[in-house]
Amino acid sequence: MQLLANTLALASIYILLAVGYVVVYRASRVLNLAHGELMMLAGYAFFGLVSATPGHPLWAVPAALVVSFLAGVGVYATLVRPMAGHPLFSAVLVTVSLGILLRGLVLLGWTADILYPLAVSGYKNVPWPLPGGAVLTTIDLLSILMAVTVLLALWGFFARSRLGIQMRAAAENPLLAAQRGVNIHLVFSLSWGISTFVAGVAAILYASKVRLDPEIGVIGLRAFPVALVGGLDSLAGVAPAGLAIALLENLAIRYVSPLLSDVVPFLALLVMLFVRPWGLFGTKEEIERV
Amino acid sequence: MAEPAPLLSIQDLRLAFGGLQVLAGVSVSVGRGEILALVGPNGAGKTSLLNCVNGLYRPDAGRILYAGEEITGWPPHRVAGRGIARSFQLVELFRHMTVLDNLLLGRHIHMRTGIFTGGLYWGPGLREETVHRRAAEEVLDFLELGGYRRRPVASLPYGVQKLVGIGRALAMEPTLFLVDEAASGLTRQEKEDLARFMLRIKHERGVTILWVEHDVQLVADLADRIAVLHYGQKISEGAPAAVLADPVVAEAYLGLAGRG
Amino acid sequence: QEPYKVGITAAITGPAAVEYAARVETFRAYMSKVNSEGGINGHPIQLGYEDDRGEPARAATNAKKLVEQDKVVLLVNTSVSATYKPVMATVTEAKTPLLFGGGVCPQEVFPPANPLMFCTTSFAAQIDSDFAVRFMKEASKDKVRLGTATMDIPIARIGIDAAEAVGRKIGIEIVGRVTMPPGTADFTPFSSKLKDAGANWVFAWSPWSFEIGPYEALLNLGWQGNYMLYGHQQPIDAAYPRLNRENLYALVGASILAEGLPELKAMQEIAAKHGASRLDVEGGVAAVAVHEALKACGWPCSREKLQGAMSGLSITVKGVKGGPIQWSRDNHFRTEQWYKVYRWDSARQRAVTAKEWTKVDVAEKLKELREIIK
Amino acid sequence: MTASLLEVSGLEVVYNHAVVAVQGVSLRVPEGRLVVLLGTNGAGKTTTLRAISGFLGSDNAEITQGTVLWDGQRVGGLQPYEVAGRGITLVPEREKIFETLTVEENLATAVPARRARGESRRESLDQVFRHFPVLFERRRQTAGYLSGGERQMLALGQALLCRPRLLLVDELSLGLAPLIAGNLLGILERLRAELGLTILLVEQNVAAALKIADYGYVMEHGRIVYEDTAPRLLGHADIQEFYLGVGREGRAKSYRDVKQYRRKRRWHG
Amino acid sequence: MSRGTGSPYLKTTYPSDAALLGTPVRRFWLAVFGLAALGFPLVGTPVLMDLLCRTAVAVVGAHALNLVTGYAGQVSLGHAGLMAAGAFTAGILTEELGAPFWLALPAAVLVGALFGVVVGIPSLRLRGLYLALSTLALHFVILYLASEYQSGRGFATGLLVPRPKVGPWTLAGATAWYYALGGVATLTTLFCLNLARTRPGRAWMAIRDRDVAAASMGVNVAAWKVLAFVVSSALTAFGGGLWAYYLGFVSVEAFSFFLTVEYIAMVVIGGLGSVLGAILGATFVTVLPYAVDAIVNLVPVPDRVHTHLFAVKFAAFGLLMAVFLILEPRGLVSVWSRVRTYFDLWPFRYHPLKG
Ligand SMILES: Nc1ncnc2c1ncn2[C@@H]1O[C@H](COP(=O)(O)OP(=O)(O)OP(=O)(O)O)[C@@H](O)[C@H]1O
Ligand SMILES: Nc1ncnc2c1ncn2[C@@H]1O[C@H](COP(=O)(O)OP(=O)(O)OP(=O)(O)O)[C@@H](O)[C@H]1O
Ligand SMILES: [Mg+2]
Ligand SMILES: [Mg+2]
Repeated sequence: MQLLANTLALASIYILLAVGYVVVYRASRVLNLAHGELMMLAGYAFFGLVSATPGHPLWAVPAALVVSFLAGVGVYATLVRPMAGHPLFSAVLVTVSLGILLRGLVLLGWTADILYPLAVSGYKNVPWPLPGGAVLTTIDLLSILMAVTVLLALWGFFARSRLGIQMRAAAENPLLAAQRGVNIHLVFSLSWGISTFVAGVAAILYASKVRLDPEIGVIGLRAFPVALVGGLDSLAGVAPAGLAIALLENLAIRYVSPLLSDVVPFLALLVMLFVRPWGLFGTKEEIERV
Repeated sequence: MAEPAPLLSIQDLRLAFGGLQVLAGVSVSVGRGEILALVGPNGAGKTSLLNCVNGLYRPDAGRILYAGEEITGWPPHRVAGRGIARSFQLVELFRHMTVLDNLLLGRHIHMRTGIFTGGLYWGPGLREETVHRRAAEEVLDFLELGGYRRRPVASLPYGVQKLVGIGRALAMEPTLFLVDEAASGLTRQEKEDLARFMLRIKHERGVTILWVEHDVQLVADLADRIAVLHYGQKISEGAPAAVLADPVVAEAYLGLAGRG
Repeated sequence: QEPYKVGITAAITGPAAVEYAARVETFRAYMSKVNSEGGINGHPIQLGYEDDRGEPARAATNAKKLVEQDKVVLLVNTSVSATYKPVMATVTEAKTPLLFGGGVCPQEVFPPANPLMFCTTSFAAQIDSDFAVRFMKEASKDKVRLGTATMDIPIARIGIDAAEAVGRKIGIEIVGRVTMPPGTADFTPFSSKLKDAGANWVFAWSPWSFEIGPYEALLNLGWQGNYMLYGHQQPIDAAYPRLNRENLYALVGASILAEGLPELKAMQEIAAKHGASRLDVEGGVAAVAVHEALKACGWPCSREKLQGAMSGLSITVKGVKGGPIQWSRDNHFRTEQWYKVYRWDSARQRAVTAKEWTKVDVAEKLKELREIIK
Repeated sequence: MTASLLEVSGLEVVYNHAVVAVQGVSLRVPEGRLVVLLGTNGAGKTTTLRAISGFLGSDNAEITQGTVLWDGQRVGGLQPYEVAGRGITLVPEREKIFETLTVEENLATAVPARRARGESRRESLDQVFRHFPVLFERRRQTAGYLSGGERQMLALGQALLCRPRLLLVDELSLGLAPLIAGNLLGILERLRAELGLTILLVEQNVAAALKIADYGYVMEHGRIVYEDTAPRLLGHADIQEFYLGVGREGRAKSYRDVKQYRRKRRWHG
Repeated sequence: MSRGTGSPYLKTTYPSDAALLGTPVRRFWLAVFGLAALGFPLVGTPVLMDLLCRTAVAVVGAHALNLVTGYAGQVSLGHAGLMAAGAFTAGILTEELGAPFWLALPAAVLVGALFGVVVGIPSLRLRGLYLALSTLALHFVILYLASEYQSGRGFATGLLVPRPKVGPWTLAGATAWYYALGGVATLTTLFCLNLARTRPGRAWMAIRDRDVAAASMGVNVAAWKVLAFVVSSALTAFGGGLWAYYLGFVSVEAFSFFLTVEYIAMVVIGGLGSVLGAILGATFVTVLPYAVDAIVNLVPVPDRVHTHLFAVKFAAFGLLMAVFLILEPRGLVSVWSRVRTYFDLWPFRYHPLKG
């Protein structure tokens, strides 16, 4: 039971992070390797806001999310937009550089010390016993709730507007999409904004549950296989992939070797990739036809 | 009186994608040294047929015999190794390579250079490069592409790219040449050049040609025979004049424009 | 005045900065205090520092620069254990003394010590573990069912191996062990494995995040057992009041601020006065050692002379450690190691002593351990 | 001529900061007319059309001189989607469809430049399917697997859904079977009449194109070398010989006649 | 844009047309460069020499990555793992068997080639990022094995690798290393240049550009893909071996994923699919952090805030890299080719229209 509870809690964080990769990738085929650092930045924004306004911790949550959204749009406008049409590799590397830059800035602003926003806010993360003897904390429950909400909201958003299709079109061939009247820069900024917004949600939850330091960005890297397994351009794939990886990870820790916990799921998924080379729900990106 | 065995003989070829029957039992053969034109409406399955011969698609049923040998289901590189070259409808050149490199790649099957000889570029590696460079230059000369030698193909106009595509196939010194819409997008004048090249390829190099094309006049003038494909089936075959006069063909394929 | 040149390569940024940045700051603050008081034998200390980000390749370059180009008499390493080998390779070629002042003490400083290498920090994976395990057995009325948690770096694994071997030897039941990969995001699955294994004690010996992370996850799971970790002074000082739990034991080789000792307060003031935003005791101890070593070396001080002086040095840091750090010819760790165990008293809101300073004879202990672990 | 909807003057385009592809090109397309652009390969037709519809900043191509006036306003430095938003839609020569999307999704990407009079999206879609029934049959298929001709139909369908005022078509009958190609020219002519569409066409089926066109330009080596009304162009001797294949004697030439292996002078890049 | 090596009309044979140093001007500049390189130890400080030696090692690794990613178009994230494989092979053979370097290095190459087969096989089925993921798996597996070896054999902080010895002579000292590594990097460069302009290079590029068409031209796509991985991995492992000998140690922590990122940065910043690019990129990425350090150090700051400077350097490094990529997304070779075009065309600005 606890195993399932752990799986759900871990999966929800993975899902919240993986969504960000998917949304940006879907719209621009850019792999945002600064996603973890952008998440970290949102965490620090949250911490900064919580400490700056003592006594009003809840107010800091939407404020941090807005900052996070704007950060995403800003990153697109300043760093990614100039890369349009250039080799994707370069764009990906720009995000890597951005990650380094953000880590440096955070070090300057807050030093490398570990911070605990929840302790500052005065709230407590309390365990809730569940039927079956399992335990989840308030924040675990909140993350699960948020993951579900975010997925439903995005799904609704993309299903209702034609934006989803336009994003994929823009990703495949920005010039043609533009010639068809798609405002690609709007589409791209929006996708970056959404991506960092959701990362902000993840950051607030994670920093409240575990900790905040300039290195929490690495969990962004751990959510990356989730996005791949689901199919990098598929929102629908994120949920099953997140659950599957979290479950495999928990199983590996418990029954195989904790040491291999980050490798075992990875290997298992590779096996899956051989069966479905484009991810669980992804679309084939290359057409073999002449 | 025994007919000479055809170079390529396709027997009852069938191919489907999901529910879509692309080839529904097509039989066609191409004699040595002839130009057989394959025409038909869009989506009739012409390109798919070439893809089957060439090994890019694996037919669901049917046989493909080439020079007496069954090549059905062979991988493309093996088919190419037997001397079957092809050009593509959407060009499919190596966009970031130069024209010369594209042609030299056509020489791939005739070369032996491996990692060590290539890496040394000395002795056998160097000699082989020289020999094949000469062959590639001959093709450049033949197609009058010499001036583009060092240009990356992505920067060439469409018409030139079509020619490079033909050159790349010619560099393979094929016995059978599968041509997919070489003339689309060319002006009349360029089509005349193309016609000249194709005739020379046939006569001087003795290459057998299976040619998919939409320009009816071009096909009628150059082909020895025409086969018409319609919804995956062969609806007519024979000498150009007879086929084009066939009312079934006129209705399915030519419409009004054909007679104009 | 011609200065004493000392070089330091440290993980000032990068993933390990959490551990080391404060240490370097304290070290530097102490050095500037010495200089402000007129230096040593009338000569100032010139500190050259380089950031290695915890990357071995950068550490190698830093060492080369400091040793070959800047010609320092002493090189200090305040970084992750991965940087040790490249730095060692350089100092060995150039015959320069090397002080590990902040990270774990490597094999090379224990007897028989490499003549060039010295260590001031308290972290000694195996001996620490041995002491911790014995303490648990002693402190608990019930039978100890021990779970262990460690980060997946070779040196930490060696420490935990020792803990388990000693535990088994003295009749402790080892119920589970989790080795956590460096990128671990969520400690809950690991902790729930330990909880479900029925551990009533858990011992962790790792970089700080990997000690406190599993503990908090255990708390979230409603676990009630006792947790013992190596008490890195700076973070444990912050963690005690924040968590406010009585079952968290910290094994230390140096005092922590939360105990409220006047000597540490004074040290903190010195650090603050010279620009360190926070005090890290291990950084301070390393600085005192360098100070003492240079004093003993006199002027002029060559690398050779310094090494000789260090081999017989005894450093006392009052109020910080239970006893002196004493180096001998073949033991550059120390001849005796002192330990103390804290726990938190939530009624009084301060750290209290669970076990007073206790001496361990290093040479003997090592011999004993070698037998147990085999 | 009436006031022109599109006026290109003195256009110069440079690729890679080094290669001039088009120089001093000026052309006018009046409202509601159909204008054809002829020219040998490499003449710069594609480049001209792309310059009008806008390069994406990164194409390594730039307009170094000249202006493009659309309805009296400059569209020179605009982003392609802004150009599209003003009612200029291009059917490119290559990469004209989104290969990984299905046919239906391809059609859904088009953003109409203007509200149609009382016509819903559904209806315009039906209209496209009426013109190209094959697309309806293949609507759920991934577009990358379409045949060459089907791609062209899809691209045209997409373009029509943008409800342009000016339609730029690069190589209209590229890869289309004669039946469809003939129909298509008819469709264009009808659209022009019904919707007041203005069209600039690059087309190799010169005879058919000139029959429905009003005016034509001939490009060679990056410059406009000749322009005239369609009927006059049809009658021009050089056009007849080089674009229509009519021999000096006024008889249609056969492709077999080229068998003498005559070498023609070529201007290489 | 690749351009002619001088005018073909002045050449009388195809080899001379294809020659690398086809013109006297090129020969002249190469000679100047060569002399400067040979004479450098006379003026270089130890840090500069060390930096150049590390650049030389990086050049070998960058060439290797460039072969598989730049030429054959197969993304590999296993680079650090493969370097580790080479470094550990060398380290373990020396540590356990006392093997001399002339045995250990070839062994490293062999191990690399074997791993190349292992990573190459997924490439037959997976593409792009998904392939990258499988190569990343190899990285983890190799590091896991290495780390087990390290803790299993009690080398917690890594293994020391002694200086290579030939008979009585030991390779030691900055100058000797400089010449040795410089020579190796030059030979590797030549090898890669030659591969790129002969049949293997063309086959790889064809697969990168359009594999279906390549297959139709008779290229055995599967075999050549795997071969690309094998050659690249062997060369990578060789680079790893050099690394181990030069730095004098091996340990798992030295081969983190970040090393892979650095190598990818090298080939991208240099310009993918260009031998010159790999060299320029390797130099840029190796030297940049130190250049940043040097520049930041010029700013006088009070002693007490000195430790904060490192965060500034860290951030500045990221910023500079981002700015460079935005200004030059096609890499250093594109700067190079622009400069050349400029001089080729001078006094004109553009190629005039022909015809
Ligand atoms: N790999 C594939 N997957 C799915 N459908 C395919 C595939 N290849 C071809 N088709 C379908 O098969 C039909 C025949 O295609 P093919 O390319 O052979 O036509 P064609 O005769 O060459 O037409 P065109 O003259 O337009 O090029 C088309 O409707 C196409 O959509
Ligand atoms: N990306 C590019 N880089 C460099 N030069 C280019 C590029 N694209 C086109 N060119 C050059 O610009 C000139 C005009 O090309 P364009 O494609 O406009 O001709 P076109 O008239 O459309 O020819 P076609 O009928 O063959 O399509 C040619 O000389 C071509 O080589
Ligand atoms: Mg076709
Ligand atoms: Mg064109």
